[in-house]
Amino acid sequence: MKEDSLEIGGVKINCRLFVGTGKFPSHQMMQEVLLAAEAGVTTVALRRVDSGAKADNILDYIPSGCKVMINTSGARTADEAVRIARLARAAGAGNWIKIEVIADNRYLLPDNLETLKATETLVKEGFVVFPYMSPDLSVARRLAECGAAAVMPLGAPIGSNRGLKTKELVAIMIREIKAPIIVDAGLGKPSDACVCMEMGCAAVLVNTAIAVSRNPVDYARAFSQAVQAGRLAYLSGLAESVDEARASSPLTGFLHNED
Amino acid sequence: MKEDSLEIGGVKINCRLFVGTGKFPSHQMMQEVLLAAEAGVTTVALRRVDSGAKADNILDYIPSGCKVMINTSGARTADEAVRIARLARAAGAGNWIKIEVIADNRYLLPDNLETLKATETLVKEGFVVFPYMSPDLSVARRLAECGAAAVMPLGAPIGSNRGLKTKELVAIMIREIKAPIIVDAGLGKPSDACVCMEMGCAAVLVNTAIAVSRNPVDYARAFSQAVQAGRLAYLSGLAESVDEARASSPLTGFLHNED
Amino acid sequence: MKEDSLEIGGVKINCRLFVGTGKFPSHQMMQEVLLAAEAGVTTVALRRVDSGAKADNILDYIPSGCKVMINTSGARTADEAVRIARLARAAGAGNWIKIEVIADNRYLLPDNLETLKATETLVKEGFVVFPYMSPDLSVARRLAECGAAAVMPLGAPIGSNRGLKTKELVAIMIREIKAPIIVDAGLGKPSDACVCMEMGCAAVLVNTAIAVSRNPVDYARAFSQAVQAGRLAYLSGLAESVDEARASSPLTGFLHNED
Amino acid sequence: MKEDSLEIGGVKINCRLFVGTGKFPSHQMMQEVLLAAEAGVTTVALRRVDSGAKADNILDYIPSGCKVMINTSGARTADEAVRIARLARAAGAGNWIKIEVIADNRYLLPDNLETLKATETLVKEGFVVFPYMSPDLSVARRLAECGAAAVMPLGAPIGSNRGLKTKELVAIMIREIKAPIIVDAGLGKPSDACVCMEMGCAAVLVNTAIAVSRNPVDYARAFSQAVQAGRLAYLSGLAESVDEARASSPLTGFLHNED
Amino acid sequence: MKVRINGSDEIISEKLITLQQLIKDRGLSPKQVVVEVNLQIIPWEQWPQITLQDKDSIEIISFVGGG
Amino acid sequence: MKVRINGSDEIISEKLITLQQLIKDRGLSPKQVVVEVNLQIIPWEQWPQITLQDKDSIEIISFVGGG
Amino acid sequence: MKVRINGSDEIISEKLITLQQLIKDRGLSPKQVVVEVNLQIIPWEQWPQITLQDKDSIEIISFVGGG
Amino acid sequence: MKVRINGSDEIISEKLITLQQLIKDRGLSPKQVVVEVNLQIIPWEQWPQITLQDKDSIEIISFVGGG
Repeated sequence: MKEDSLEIGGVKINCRLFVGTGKFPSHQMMQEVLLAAEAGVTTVALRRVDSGAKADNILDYIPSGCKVMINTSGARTADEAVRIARLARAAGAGNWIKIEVIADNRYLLPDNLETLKATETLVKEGFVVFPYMSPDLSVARRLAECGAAAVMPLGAPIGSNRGLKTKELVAIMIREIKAPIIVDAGLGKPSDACVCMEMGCAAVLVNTAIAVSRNPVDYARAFSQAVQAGRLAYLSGLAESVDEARASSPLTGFLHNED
Repeated sequence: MKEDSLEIGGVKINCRLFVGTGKFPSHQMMQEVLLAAEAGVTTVALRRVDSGAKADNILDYIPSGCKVMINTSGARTADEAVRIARLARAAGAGNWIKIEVIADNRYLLPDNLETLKATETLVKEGFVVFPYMSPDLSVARRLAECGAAAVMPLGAPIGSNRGLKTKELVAIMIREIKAPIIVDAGLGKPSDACVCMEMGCAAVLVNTAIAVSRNPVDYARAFSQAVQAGRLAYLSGLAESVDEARASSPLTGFLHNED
Repeated sequence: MKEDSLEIGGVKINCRLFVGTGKFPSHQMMQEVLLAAEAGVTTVALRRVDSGAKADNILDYIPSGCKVMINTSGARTADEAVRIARLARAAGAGNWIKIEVIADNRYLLPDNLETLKATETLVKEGFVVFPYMSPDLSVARRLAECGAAAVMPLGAPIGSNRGLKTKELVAIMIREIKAPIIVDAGLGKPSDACVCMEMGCAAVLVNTAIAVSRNPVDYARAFSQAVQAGRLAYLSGLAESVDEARASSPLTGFLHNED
Repeated sequence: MKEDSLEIGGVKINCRLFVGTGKFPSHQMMQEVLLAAEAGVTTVALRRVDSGAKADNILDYIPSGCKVMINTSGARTADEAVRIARLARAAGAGNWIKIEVIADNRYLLPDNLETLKATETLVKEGFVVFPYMSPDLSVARRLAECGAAAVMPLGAPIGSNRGLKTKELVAIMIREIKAPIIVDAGLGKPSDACVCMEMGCAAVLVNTAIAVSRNPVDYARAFSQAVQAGRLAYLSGLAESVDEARASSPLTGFLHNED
Repeated sequence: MKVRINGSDEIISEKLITLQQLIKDRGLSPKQVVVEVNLQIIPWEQWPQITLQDKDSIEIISFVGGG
Repeated sequence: MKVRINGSDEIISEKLITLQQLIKDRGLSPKQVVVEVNLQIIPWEQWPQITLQDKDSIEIISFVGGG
Repeated sequence: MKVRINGSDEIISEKLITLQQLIKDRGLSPKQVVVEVNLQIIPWEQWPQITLQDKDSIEIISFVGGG
Repeated sequence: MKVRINGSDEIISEKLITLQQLIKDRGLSPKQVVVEVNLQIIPWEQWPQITLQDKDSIEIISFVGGG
């Protein structure tokens, strides 16, 4: 599958499983997970720090070859997201940005309009922009047209592990939008990720399901295998289903003397 | 995952993907698929032969290390299934038998009662018996009690590629029956197989979806990865889902001066 | 819809919603529910009684025009079910019998083989027999052939309110079996009942969802309306679905000067 | 259920089934359908007319007591939608407007941003505005805040009859938005409408499924019953589902001497 | 005299007791129950003629709500 | 005189023609249509007073079934 | 001599023919098939000793792909 | 001198204090944080030259796990 690697913003990404770094018990565990998953991309957030208690920098634990994307979590408006992106770049974290603008406290659903505004601004400033959004073809098309590197619809609310509950809308986006579609948020089981890849998603982003697992390293490895399986099935062409049965074994003329 | 290998009838099976040999364009292609899938078990059928046109024996194409199971397809009664099993053993094909007794021509659904009868007889005769059945806890329990090596409920009609349409009943069987549960028939996509394994199935048996694929070898490999992924996820413990969202990133006290 | 009434065992049943009498807070409430639902059939069970504490007889609360069917709950074998049926008839409760033979304590799933045996015996004795069963075409066919008045597959475990989780198998039974198919057990919402009727079920039997409702009378009425809606839709022919959109309004040549 | 009537824009609507007038073979048939459904609201569109071939006015066939809502189908931008709304009002069709702004030709999905713009403008001009939109909480919230009379997310693409494929997002909108939520487009079966109402939708709008039915009048009646059933179930409180079974009949101490 | 009623043994002091009496003693009415003696169903008309014997096994059953 | 009607150009021979006349010529009744001239909606009461000018853009619209 | 082979009747001219010969005539190899005569499975070692009788019912079976 | 740090007001006794010093006092290392003063991001090379003014608004940010 060498030739199938994903290229975004001039970077070649070998694994289509993206893994977030939130909620891990330790930087060490997070590192093991990223290695086990062979994650192609990871996400990191920013936060105010008042004193130097925790002296070590999470970025030092990201395996080389795992591309870092800064997410703007905490932003409630396009302006705040833009400000976080600039801070991240100034801090030397590069120019890959996951735009996450959330105004809803219960379901943490993204604000599509503010997300679109932030995308327009940051693309102009030379960022490689990955907007996290609520699946909607009209907004997805605008995001792609204004230069988003990929469009990232949610599968279900962040951290809910409910799986791909937005399949219908995501499938339409895949068919209609040229930009890569990456399902982000809500995937709880490897089979959920497999389904996304079978449909033709370019990648999936998983965090909570792995981070809160009893065995994060194995669970991450399982997701990684499932993503490969789904991608390979997509490239091979999915088997289409039929209503009735089709024999896979010879059923005729055997042992029945009347035959 | 060495320690996780499946042991049935004293045989250690390293891969939980079983692949049937029906409908392949050639024995060579079938062989490539079994190798690519690293199939732990394969199925072969019997049929009357009138002249020696096709001189080569399909059994010669089964990779060593892939256990052969003879299926009784074509049987409409327990007696016919028993007779086929004896013929197969006499022909040197070993004593692993998939009991397939079908009386329904449109959906090819198994006849649970005849299947139970055949299982009782063949177990007594020393066969290692794998009954293909319509998911029903009461029959599954009897099959297990009379010594079936595993119980094989259908996911959907044979060759339909519809996926695991019997999830509710299969999940109950997994919980209540000690014998290994192997979903057979109807799985069309790797994600279908992944779901079965995540639920705790011991293995899955796939044929049509792979044999009729545009790229049988890759599609088989995808199934194999998905089965591993699902099994590993099952062993790791599945993430449980919740209704609302749970933040995977810090959302508080950032850039909001009111905080 | 007069002409659509269901006829079973020579009895004309005007409402295709059957309602069980278990778990109601009082006979009065049960009676109100049966009246509100206009239930065509109801079920009653038998139990040992040691003293005359509760002097009134539940049968006295069944509205006239609501046919009584005795269920054999408590039976673990065909013999016990047969014995209960005879007791019921001797007690003047008529000859309509719902065969419920359960050996599984957690999911209360029926024992298809014992159920088939009891059906054969009771049909010979002149009972009108309604076997509750786990959906399996081969057993359903035998039940119909030996004279069951209807076949009653479960939708989900008794009292689980999980809905029609056995849709695939029930749909096949409807297509292949001439006897009326009545989904019994597991329906929790009126929409579940509506789906069953749209598929072509002859009726549905509901108890727990109504009896444990905050408002049993209204909830029963809702089920009754949903059953009528589903039946009428089935008779009208269901709309078939398509993948893409089809305009329901004029989209062309309006306000666009280029047109 | 008198007290449950829906009030929108000061108008009391007695039936929560809204029926569109597109695709009917004749005005007479459409009228029969509206009467059979007792539709509370209906939709009508505008189109250029070049000659007086068809002399009769569709509005003359709308039953009194069925509120007319003009839809802006054909509009590709907010400006066009606004222009159509003004034309409609000038033509004496009243001030109830369904905003339908579509830029996607294959799936006919709405353009949420243009829809929001048109809503803001028309509300200011005193229209009672019903925006048809792609389910997205952030846009729904803005629509409600700027004064939309209701928010109308799609269930599936227009005319696809695929059912409520956006359940997850619509359920969140119902929980978070104060304005009435009305599912519009894609509902193909009465059970689909029943599910929407059980969830707490204020109403549903159906057109294609009824208009293309073999028996539009009966199919409309079925939808009407299903909507009532779902609404009543919602008001009664839905039964919650459980994993295991709960006996609805006495299972203990009967005929088993060991008891 | 020892009889089995609804699955549990009971000692009955009376030498002679009819089924009629037994049911009456328990405050049960014919309308409401059906009685089986040694697997034989006894129509209530016959209750007065039936006298219990030692080791008889009796089931007294009535109707209850069920699904 | 060249006017644009429902998006397509038409040549009108008459020097003087009212909106009233135009609609009548097309066999349309006021009950049934609404007319817009150069993006201005013209109530039917005013049709007799409105005479078409060269390059006028006219929309004649009526109601149809729609979802 | 009339025998039934794989469910269809066949006339065999030879008076004496062994199972060995029958299989050979059909271009089949022992490796590849299993033979049942009158519901009895005949191991290939015995084929040379078995001569067909009138009305014998013979099944010649081999392996094929199956699910 | 009153400054706003990470959204909360703080009184700083020193008359003259550089950004360099402020960060150092808090036990933070340049590797680890990025600093914004009055919405301007200050590269760590410039920290020694920047002296805090009354009413300055300072954000000190670092990286954490996020999804």
